[in-house]
Amino acid sequence: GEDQATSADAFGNFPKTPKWKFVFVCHVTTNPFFTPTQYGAEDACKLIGAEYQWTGSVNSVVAEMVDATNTAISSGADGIALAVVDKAAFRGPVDKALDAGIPVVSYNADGARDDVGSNRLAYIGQGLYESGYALGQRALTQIDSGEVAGFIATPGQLNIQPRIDGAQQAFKDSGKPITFTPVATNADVTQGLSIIDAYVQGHQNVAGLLAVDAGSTQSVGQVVGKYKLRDKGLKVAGGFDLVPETLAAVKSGDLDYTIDQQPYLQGFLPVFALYLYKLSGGLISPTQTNTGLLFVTKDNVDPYQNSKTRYEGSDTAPKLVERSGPIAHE
Amino acid sequence: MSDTIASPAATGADQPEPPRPARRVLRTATDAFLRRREASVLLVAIGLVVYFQASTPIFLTTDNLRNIAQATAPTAIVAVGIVLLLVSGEIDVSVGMVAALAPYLMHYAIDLYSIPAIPAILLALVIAAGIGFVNGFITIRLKVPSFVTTLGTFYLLYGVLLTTSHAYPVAIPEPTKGNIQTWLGAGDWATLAWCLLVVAIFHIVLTQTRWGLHTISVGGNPLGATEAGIRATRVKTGNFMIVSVLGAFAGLLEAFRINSIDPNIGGGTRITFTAIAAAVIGGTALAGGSGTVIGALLGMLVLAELQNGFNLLGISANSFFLIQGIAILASMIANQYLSRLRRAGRT
Amino acid sequence: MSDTIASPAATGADQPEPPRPARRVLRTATDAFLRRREASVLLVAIGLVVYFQASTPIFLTTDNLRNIAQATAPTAIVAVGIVLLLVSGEIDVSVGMVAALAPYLMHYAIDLYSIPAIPAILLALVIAAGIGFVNGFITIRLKVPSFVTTLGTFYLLYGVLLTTSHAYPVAIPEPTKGNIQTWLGAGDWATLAWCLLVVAIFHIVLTQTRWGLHTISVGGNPLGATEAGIRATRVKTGNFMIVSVLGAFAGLLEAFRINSIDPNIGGGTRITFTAIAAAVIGGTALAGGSGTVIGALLGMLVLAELQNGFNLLGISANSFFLIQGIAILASMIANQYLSRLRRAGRT
Amino acid sequence: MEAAPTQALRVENIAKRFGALTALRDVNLHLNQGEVLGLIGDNGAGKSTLIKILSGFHKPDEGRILVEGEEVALRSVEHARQVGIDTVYQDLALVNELSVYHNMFLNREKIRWPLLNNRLMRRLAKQHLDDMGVNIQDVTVEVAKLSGGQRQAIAVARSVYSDARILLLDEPLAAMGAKEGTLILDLISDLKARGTVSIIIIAHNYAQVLQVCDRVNVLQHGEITFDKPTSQTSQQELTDLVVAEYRAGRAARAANNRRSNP
Amino acid sequence: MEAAPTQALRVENIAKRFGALTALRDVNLHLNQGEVLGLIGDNGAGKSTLIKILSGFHKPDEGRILVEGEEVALRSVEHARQVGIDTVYQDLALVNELSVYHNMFLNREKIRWPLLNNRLMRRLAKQHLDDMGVNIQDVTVEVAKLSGGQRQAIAVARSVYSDARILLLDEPLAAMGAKEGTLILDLISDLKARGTVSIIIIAHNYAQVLQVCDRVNVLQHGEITFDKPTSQTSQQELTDLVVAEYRAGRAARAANNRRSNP
Ligand SMILES: Nc1ncnc2c1ncn2[C@@H]1O[C@H](COP(=O)(O)OP(=O)(O)OP(=O)(O)O)[C@@H](O)[C@H]1O
Ligand SMILES: Nc1ncnc2c1ncn2[C@@H]1O[C@H](COP(=O)(O)OP(=O)(O)OP(=O)(O)O)[C@@H](O)[C@H]1O
Ligand SMILES: [Mg+2]
Ligand SMILES: [Mg+2]
Repeated sequence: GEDQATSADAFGNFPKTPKWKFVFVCHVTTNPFFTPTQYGAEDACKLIGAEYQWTGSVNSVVAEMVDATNTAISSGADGIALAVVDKAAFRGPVDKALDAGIPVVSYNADGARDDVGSNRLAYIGQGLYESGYALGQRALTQIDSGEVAGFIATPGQLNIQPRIDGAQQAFKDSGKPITFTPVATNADVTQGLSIIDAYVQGHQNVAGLLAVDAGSTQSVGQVVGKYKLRDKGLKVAGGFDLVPETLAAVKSGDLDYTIDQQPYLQGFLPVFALYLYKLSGGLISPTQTNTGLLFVTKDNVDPYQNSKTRYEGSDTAPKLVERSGPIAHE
Repeated sequence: MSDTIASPAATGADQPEPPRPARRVLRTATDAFLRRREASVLLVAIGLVVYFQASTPIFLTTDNLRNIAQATAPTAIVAVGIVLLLVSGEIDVSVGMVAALAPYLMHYAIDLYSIPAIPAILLALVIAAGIGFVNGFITIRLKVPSFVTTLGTFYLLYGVLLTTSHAYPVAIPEPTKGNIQTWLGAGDWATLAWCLLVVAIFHIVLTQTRWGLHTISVGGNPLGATEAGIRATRVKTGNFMIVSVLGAFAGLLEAFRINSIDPNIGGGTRITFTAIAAAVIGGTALAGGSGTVIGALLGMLVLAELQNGFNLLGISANSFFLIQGIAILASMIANQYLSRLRRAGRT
Repeated sequence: MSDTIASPAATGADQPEPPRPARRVLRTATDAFLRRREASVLLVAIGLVVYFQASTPIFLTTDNLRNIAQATAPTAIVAVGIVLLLVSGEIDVSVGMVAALAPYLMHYAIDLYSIPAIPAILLALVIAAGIGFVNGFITIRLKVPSFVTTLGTFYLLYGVLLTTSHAYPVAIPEPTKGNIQTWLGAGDWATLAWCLLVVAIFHIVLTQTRWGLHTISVGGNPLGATEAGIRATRVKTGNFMIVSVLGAFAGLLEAFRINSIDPNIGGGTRITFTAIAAAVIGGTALAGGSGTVIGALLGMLVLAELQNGFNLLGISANSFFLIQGIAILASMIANQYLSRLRRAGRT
Repeated sequence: MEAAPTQALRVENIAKRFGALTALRDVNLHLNQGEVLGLIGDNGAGKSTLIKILSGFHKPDEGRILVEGEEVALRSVEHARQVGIDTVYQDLALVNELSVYHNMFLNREKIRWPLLNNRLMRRLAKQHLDDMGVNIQDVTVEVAKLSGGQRQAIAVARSVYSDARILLLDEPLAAMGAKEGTLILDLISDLKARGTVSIIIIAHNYAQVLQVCDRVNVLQHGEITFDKPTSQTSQQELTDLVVAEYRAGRAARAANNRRSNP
Repeated sequence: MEAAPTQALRVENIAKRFGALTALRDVNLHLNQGEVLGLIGDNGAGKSTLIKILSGFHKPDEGRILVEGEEVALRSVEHARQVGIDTVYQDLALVNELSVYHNMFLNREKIRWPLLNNRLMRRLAKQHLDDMGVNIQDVTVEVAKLSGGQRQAIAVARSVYSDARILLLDEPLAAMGAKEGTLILDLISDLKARGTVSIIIIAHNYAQVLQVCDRVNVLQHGEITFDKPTSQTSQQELTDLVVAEYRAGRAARAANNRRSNP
């Protein structure tokens, strides 16, 4: 998806610049979550005549990400956007990049809660841990006691482990008599479905089913529908991401909510932050940006379902999404 | 076959009195059972059923059995192909990608090229066969070790999958909804039925046909098989094609079952890895020359039972793996112990 | 060893005139090079260097060479162990977990039990050796196939890792910071230096010692080796221990290099998988009995070059796999072609 | 049936090199219709290599092969079989993982389409082994478990009971007991009597060779250096031939050593 | 040195079963100091099984083994070697992936600690092969590439040139050429002349057996049924022995068949 032009013309009100290359280092390069992120980066680059590279690790192997970052520095990248999924490992590479005059921002993940893990210029995104915490908090509005299971495809992997840790913390902080059990599913969605099915078989009176990755979330929706768990005392079911089956489950009421982390922004904004830094000779320094999260519920699921858009990753074509009517608010 | 008992030596082994008819029938049946290589894995699988049923009464409910069946079937189908290929002395690590790609191929054919459902499904299977053929060609004609060849095709297919699908799940094509989807995976016992059919067919192929005999020969003694005039190229390439087609078929079944075409079907190398594990647990040698299709099914059943049973018991994520690891080791040690007993106890 | 040429037959082969001294030395050197099994992979590795350097002048900069070295070294160290184990006829899929666990073991020892740095590191390696011993024991004494045994230990160790670490990365212990960390991974060329040392040692072990000869024997002809009085149990168990220790060592190096103890070092089965690929590319047979340590290093170098080169060229993830797959197939077909030329061209 | 005057097999100027080693330099040999030809020679003389060329396993570097007067370029073992050539290899070519009867019919399986006719193969296997005087309790046992002689018997039975017109037997009696060897030689005599099969036998036991062969060839230095009807030679002559060769070689080598290490 | 009156090896009531098959029922056998004992018998009689028991490879189900008057329970091949027993197996026990000289010194490698002394092994290997009249151009070649007889020569050299006190040779000459076979028999005679080694040879070629053995035992029905000094027997007697057995068996079987299929 890169622009084929060799050097950029002037775009809009901006001066002519070299064709800058921004490298995104991701911990799970092929994860569908980041499909819209890549579109966001691509669209931003198109606007300003830059190009981007999407690289890193497939299975959140930090060493591979470090290698990719080092390679980006060697190759003379003009800016780096980095998912800082480890609070120590990227300190050296980021410093090295900064020393080499390459601006670095973090996106999607920014070290640990107590330590941002690098000297990046700014963080653009919604924290994984925070989003997990939000998952739990939202569930707490519907549940006061009982058993809650949290499904995670690959325990220990840094793209999702912080989410489940966040959710667990939310329940702990609430002080309610709720037992939260993290349950491992599988990177293979088909296995995940069987595992969630089995768990539910063994825990007929489970009060809440949460999931922290796209595959597990869609499977939770399917299992709730299959056993009509809504009629059997299940109080809350929710998860992450917007794949078609998940949206269908939200629509049918099998899932109460799913969290949209607005991944498009996590690609679009870092490109602009890096671009403006380069353009202004460092005068415009990237700023902390919370890309937020959005709860998709039965009330607002329709536009997600009815329109396939590049902004959610469900389509490749750039097109205008029409909307009308009032905007929901508190 | 092959693994059968020798009759008593004529050289003076004292024969026990023949037992009375009723007991004799029973004993013959028991013997015939124990003589099978798959007997010990079956006993392990049964042992696990007993254990889990004792731990939780839900284990043997219809719902849960269906659940186990669905977790067993697709990987077992792949494992059947893997058994044939391992027996012939080769390996295929790309089959998981074929499983992921096949539903997309069907989706492209139907939704982009407006091909009707059944031909689209067949097309996906034919392309899979083509992939198997290429694997075979590069491995045998160009003499690249099959592990490396299929590692190459793994990445290649992964690239094709990602670039064409943008790593995003899509819905099952409309024209397949209804009967086709039900029969090809969504029906409660559909995957199991297909799995049993595939197992039955390839059990016969491996044990009762020339193809099977030649597969064992090229894996067991490649030089000798060639000396005997067996065309190793054809046999091995054929088995590569069988694996790919079965992989594609398993992928289609899974897509229909989970009602979504997802790039993570097969989980990359997960399905291959698990299929190899199932095959090896069932008694297939990684080094080639021997293996059983039914054993692979039982091996997969053992793995699925362990997964399902501990999930039923509600073991949480982190300790799950600990327990699963111990359980695998314990079952397999028991398995070996049983099969030693079996061999020693032959009459 | 073993793969050397036969001298001309006395039975009347016409000998060419001996060439003149200078050319003869050159020719002898070329011959000696071409005679080595690793020659063709080396040529492929060199070919890739030429290609990537032609595509981007950055490829051969010191910075980038260090990148390649750091990406090659840890997996190559594991691959060395995998070569020995594959040659002896066994496999270990748990080594990636040992790599992930070892830094935690060091961390627990130092930070929880206040053991000094060096003994703590040694303790981690000793525990790794113990894991290898258990793998060997279950495989050889209890006769569980090694793929299944190590699949069991894989899960078991994964469980231990997750339950003890809570799946959370921790910082490198204070006492190891400074010299230890620099020497054991963080230094620019430290991992490469260790890697070359390990390769050199085990190349000699495999080709020039009894251990190596016996390793080849138990893998090449298990029955024959036992008949010759070689203690297969000892040799195989030893090689299981070597793999585990090298895996732990690679894990420690990686932790020090990336300055973080991460539960995902090794990437689960990724490191095993890549190490096996490197070994097989380098000429090790999956079926046992033959392999080369230097070949595995070169195999890993080829894989790392491909990864690094296409990254330098700015290929993005999705198409990356496509290109990587094609590149692996093309290089390996070239490799086989070169090695056929090599064998045919022997004088 | 009378032996036709045509030659069942004719080999002209065959050469075969393995890298730098010349196994066969210039082999010329013929096998008459219905004849049994004994082929002898030192260890490593190239006898098995020649057999493997005739069976389509190796490709010769030079030379040509004529079967019943027609030149054929043997593409594969399968092809040679189609031409009517069947072989007992010195390494026996048994698949340890298969049973006795499957090995005995390997690649010539009895079929009841689409399945194997195991019952028939079992019966025939028992019968063949019986005819050869070889005692194997159970033909369903894996060949890996058999004794050396039992294994060889299976390989021999595989070819001898095929309907090949040309049989190549590479040391078929090496591991056979005195009794079993005698019975197999009888079988070969029977085949000869029928006159439809032409046979090349390699053996180191000259007594056996002389007992059953019509003609003897000696392979030395990659060439056939001796070709006489059995009636015109003796065990003594054959023995002298190879030992004389050895003595001469030894003397030459000794002289050579003296020259190169003065 | 004079042959002591003790027995080098004594085997009492050895039995060995493989599942339902009784390979050895009740074997009693002795080997005097410095003696060469020929062991003959049908294919599948159990000769190799007996050898593998004596070499520590198989464990007997019953019976005991005495080496130089001491009872030993052989735990492993390694253990048997320590006791002074070395074996040439019928399957040769060669590792195809290793070179000729490494095979020849397998598990008895010459060491210059910590490395192998390859140069010495190469030199000795060349020398041994030369003494046996076996022509192998290059001892660094892999044994997979050798001819049948060359392979056997390596296996034989491995044991014959060891310093074992008891040698068990299972058909050591099966694949050897006339010349090479003669030379190896000479070597064995040399060993015998020295009187320090006691040898059991299995062979199907009775002429060879009679030429070099002091005594002959016949293994039949899992027992030793015949034990005579060579001087008191002849090729004819031995042949009659096994063939008579066969004829009787055949008649019995025919009678049996008549009974069971009336
Ligand atoms: N595949 C091969 N590669 C290299 N050399 C080979 C190969 N096959 C045979 N040779 C060599 O060719 C020569 C002839 O071998 P061949 O097996 O034909 O001998 P032979 O006459 O059958 O001997 P024997 O009586 O011992 O069986 C030997 O020196 C052997 O080492
Ligand atoms: N590992 C085993 N498992 C089962 N049966 C075996 C095994 N080894 C040998 N046998 C059987 O034991 C019997 C004796 O075999 P053995 O090899 O000792 O015979 P032998 O006297 O050496 O014959 P030959 O002259 O053919 O070498 C045979 O019937 C054989 O099939
Ligand atoms: Mg030969
Ligand atoms: Mg024997």
